[in-house]
Amino acid sequence: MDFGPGFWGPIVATIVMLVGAGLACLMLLGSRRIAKARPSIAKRSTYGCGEEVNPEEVTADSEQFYSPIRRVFKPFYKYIQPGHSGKLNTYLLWVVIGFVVLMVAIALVLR
Amino acid sequence: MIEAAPILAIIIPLMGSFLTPLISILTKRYKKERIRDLFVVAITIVTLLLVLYMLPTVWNGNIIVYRLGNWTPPWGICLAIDGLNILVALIVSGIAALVSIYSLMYMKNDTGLGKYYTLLLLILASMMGVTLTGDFFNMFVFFEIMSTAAYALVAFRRNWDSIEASIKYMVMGSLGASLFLLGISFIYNLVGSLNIADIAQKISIIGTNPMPLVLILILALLMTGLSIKIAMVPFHAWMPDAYQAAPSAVVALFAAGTTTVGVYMMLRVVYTLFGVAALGAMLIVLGSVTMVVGALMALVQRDLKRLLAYSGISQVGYILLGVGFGTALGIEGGLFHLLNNAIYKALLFMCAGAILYRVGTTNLDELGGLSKNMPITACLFTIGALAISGVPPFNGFASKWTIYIAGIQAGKAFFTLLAIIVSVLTLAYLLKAVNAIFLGQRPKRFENVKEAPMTMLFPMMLLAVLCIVLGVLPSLGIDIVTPAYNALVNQHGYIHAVLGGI
Amino acid sequence: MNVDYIVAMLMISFGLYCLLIKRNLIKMVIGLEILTFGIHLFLISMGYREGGIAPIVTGTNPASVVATLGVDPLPQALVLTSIVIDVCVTAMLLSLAIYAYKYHKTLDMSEIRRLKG
Amino acid sequence: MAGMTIIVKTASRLLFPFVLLFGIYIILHGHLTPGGGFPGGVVIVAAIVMLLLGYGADAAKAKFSPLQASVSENIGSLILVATGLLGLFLGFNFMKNAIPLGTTGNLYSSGILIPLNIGVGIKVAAGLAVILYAMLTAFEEEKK
Repeated sequence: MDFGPGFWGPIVATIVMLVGAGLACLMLLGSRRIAKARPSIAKRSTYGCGEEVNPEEVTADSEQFYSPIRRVFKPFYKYIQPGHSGKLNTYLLWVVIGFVVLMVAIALVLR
Repeated sequence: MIEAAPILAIIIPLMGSFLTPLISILTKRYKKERIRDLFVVAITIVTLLLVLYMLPTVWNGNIIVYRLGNWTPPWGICLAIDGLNILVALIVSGIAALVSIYSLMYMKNDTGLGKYYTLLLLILASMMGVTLTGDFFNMFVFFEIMSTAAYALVAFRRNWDSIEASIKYMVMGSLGASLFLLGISFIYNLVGSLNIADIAQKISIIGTNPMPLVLILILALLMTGLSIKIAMVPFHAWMPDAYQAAPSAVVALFAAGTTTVGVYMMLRVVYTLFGVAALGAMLIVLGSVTMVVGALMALVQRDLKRLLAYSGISQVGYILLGVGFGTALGIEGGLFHLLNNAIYKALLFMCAGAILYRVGTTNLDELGGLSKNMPITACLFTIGALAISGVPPFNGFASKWTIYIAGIQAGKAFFTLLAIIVSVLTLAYLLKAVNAIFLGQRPKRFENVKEAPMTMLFPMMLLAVLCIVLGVLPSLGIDIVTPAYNALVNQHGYIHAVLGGI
Repeated sequence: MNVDYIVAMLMISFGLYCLLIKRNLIKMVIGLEILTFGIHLFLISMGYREGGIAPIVTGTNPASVVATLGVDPLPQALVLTSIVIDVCVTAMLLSLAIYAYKYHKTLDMSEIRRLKG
Repeated sequence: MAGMTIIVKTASRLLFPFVLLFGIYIILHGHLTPGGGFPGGVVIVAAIVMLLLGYGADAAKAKFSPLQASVSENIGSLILVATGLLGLFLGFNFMKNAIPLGTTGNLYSSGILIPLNIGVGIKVAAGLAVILYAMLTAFEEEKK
C-alpha cells in the first residue's frame, strides 16, 4: 500500500504510544502521591447565589459545552439548526430541494 | 445443496422469520422462550457461515452467478456476487449475528419479542437480498422490505417518541422509495430490461458522455431514493429521530447494516449500472457537506443516541468523500471506512444500549461518573470514540489516513483539510460524551448501577478487538477491501460474467 | 399525445404537492397514495399496446399469438408487487396514525414535533 | 361495534359463502385467467370484513381468530418457501418449475404456479386479516 511520502508503521507507533501511556500513568501515580491533600470541609460545600449547592447535582449543560465553537460557527447554527425543527413538511421540502440539487449537480458534472 | 449458498443466505433467514412466530407461539405455551431466542441466534450464525463459505471463491476473483429457476439472466432473476457484494454481505451478516446475541439480554424485559425477532430476521433476509441480487427490481423489492421492517422496528416499543420517529421515517422513506420506483420505471421504459448487467450494457451503448437528459433524471431519482436511506444531507432529517427512539440493538443493526447496504446500492448504481466514475466530483461536495453538517449538529446534542446518529451522518460523508476521490487509494479508503464505520458504529450504539439498559436514560445532562460502576463499558465506549475520531492505533485512523493521502494525491487539498477539521470536531463531541457519561460527579441515584451483563458485553468486546486489530494491522483491512475495489471498477467483468457473452 | 403519461405525471405532482402542503397526517398518507398510484399508472401504461390482448396463453391464444399481440406482462407484475408493498406501508402508517392520535391528541404533523434539534 | 341493522346482517350472512367461494376460485384459476393469489386473498378478506361490519368484531374473531390468522399467514409463507426449495431438493436451482407441467388450459397445469398462488392467497388473506385486527385493537385501546 502506498502511503505517499513519509513513514507510518502502525505496530511501531502502537508500541511507542503504549510506552508513552505507561510513562504517563507512572507520572500520574507519582504526582498523586505527592499532592494528596484532602479538601477541608469548608472547601467542599459550594455556594451559588447565596444557596448551598450539592456538588453531585451540578452537571455541565451538554448543549452549551462547546459554546466557543458555537460562536465560531454562528451563521451555521443560526440558519441550519432551525431547519431541524421536527416539522415533517419541512423535511419533505428538503427532500424535494435535494432532488433538484442532485439533478442540477449531476447535469453539471456529467454534461 | 451447498452450491446454492447464495440463495440459501437469503432463504434461511427468510424462512427463519416465517418460522419464528410459530415457534414463538409454541414456546410461549410451554414457557421455554429461550429456545426461540437461541433459534434466532442460530439462524443468523448459519447465514454468516454461508457468507463465509462463499468468501474464498469470490476473493479468488470469480463472480458467482446463481440463476433462479434455471432461467438465463437477461430474462430470469439471477444472483450475482462479486467482491463488492461479498464485503457488504460479510458486514451485514456479521453485525446481525452480534446484534442477535446482544438482543438476548437487551430486549429481555420487552413484551412481544416474537414479533421483534421476526422483524430482525426479516430485515436480515432483506438486507442479504439487496446485497446479493443481480436484478434491479428485485433489489427494489428487498429494499422496500428492509425499509418496512425498519419502520416497524423503530416503532417497536410504541412510546410517543418511537411512534413520532417512525411516522417521520416512514413518510420520508416512502417518498424516497416512490422516487426510486419512478427511476426504475424510466429505466424499464428506456432499455426494456431489469437485470443490472443488462441495463449496464444497454446504457453503455446509449453512451454517457455527454449524458442524455433522461439518464440524468433517472440518476437523480435513484440517488434521491438511496440518499434518504443513507441519510446524506439534506435527506438526513429522519435519522436522528429514528435512532433516538428505536431500541439500541436495532439501531446498531441500522447504523451498521442498512447504511452499509444503502452505500452499496449507491456504489452499484453509480459504478456498475451507469459506469460514471466522473460523478465522484459531486460525491466529494455532497460528502463534505454531509460531513460538516453532521459533525456540527452533533456538537450541540443532549442525547447520546442522537449525538451518535449525527456522528453516523458525518461518517457517511467520509465514505462518500473517499469514494468520490476516484483514485484507487481513495476508493479503497472509502470502502475500508465503510467496514470500519460498521464496526465502531455498532460498538458505540451497543454501549449506548448498555447504558440505557442499566441506567435507564441516555440524556447527557443526567448521566455522570459511571466509569466506577461500568468500567468495561466505559473502556469499550472510549475505544469506539477514539476509533471513530481517527486516533491511532484504532481502525478509524487507518481508513481516514488513507482517505487523506488519497485526497492530497488527487489534488483536492481543500476537502482533505475539511476532513481533518471534521475529524477534530468528531473527537471533540465524543470526548464531550465520554466526559458527560463516564467522568465527573456521579449522582447519588446511580450508586447501585451494575456492569452490563456478559451477553451484552461479548459482542461489544468482539467489535472492540476488531477495532484494535484493524488499526494495528491496517494492511489486513486493505486486503479485505481490495477485492471489493477490483469488483467496483471492473464493470465489464461483471456484465460479462452475468450475461455470459450474450 | 399520450394522455396516460400526462395524467400519471399530474398525479405524481398532485401527490407531491399534497405531501408538501398538507399538515394532517391522513391527508399526507392520501398524498403518498396518489403519488404511488401515479407511478403505477405510468408503469402500467408503458406496457400497453394498441389493440393488444391479455398476455395469457390459453387454448384459443397460443404462445405465438401472445408473443406478437399480447401486452407487456412485466410492468403488470411490477405494479402488482408495488401495490402489495404499498398496502403494507399504508396499513402501517395508518396504524401508527392511530397511536399518534392517542399520544398527541392531534394528527397535525406540524404539532407532532417533540423530537427536534 | 355491536353490528348493524338486520338488512346488513342478513345480506352479509347470505353473501359470505359466495364471496369466499369467489375468492377461492380466483386463487385456483390464477394461472388460467386474470387474478391469482393477491386478488383472491383480498376477496377472501373482504368476506371477513363483511362479517366484521355486519356482526361486529367479536363475531368475526369467533369465525377467524387473530391467532388462527397469524398462524395461517406463516403457513402461507412457508408454502411459498417450500415450493421454491422443492426445485433445490430435486437437483435444480431455487424456484425451478420441477414438477410436471400438464396441458395448457387445464386446471392442473403450469407446475409450481398452483402452490405458489395458494400460498400467496393464504398469506394475503391472513395477513390483511391480521392488519385489520391489529388496527381494531388499537381503536379499542383508544376507547378505554
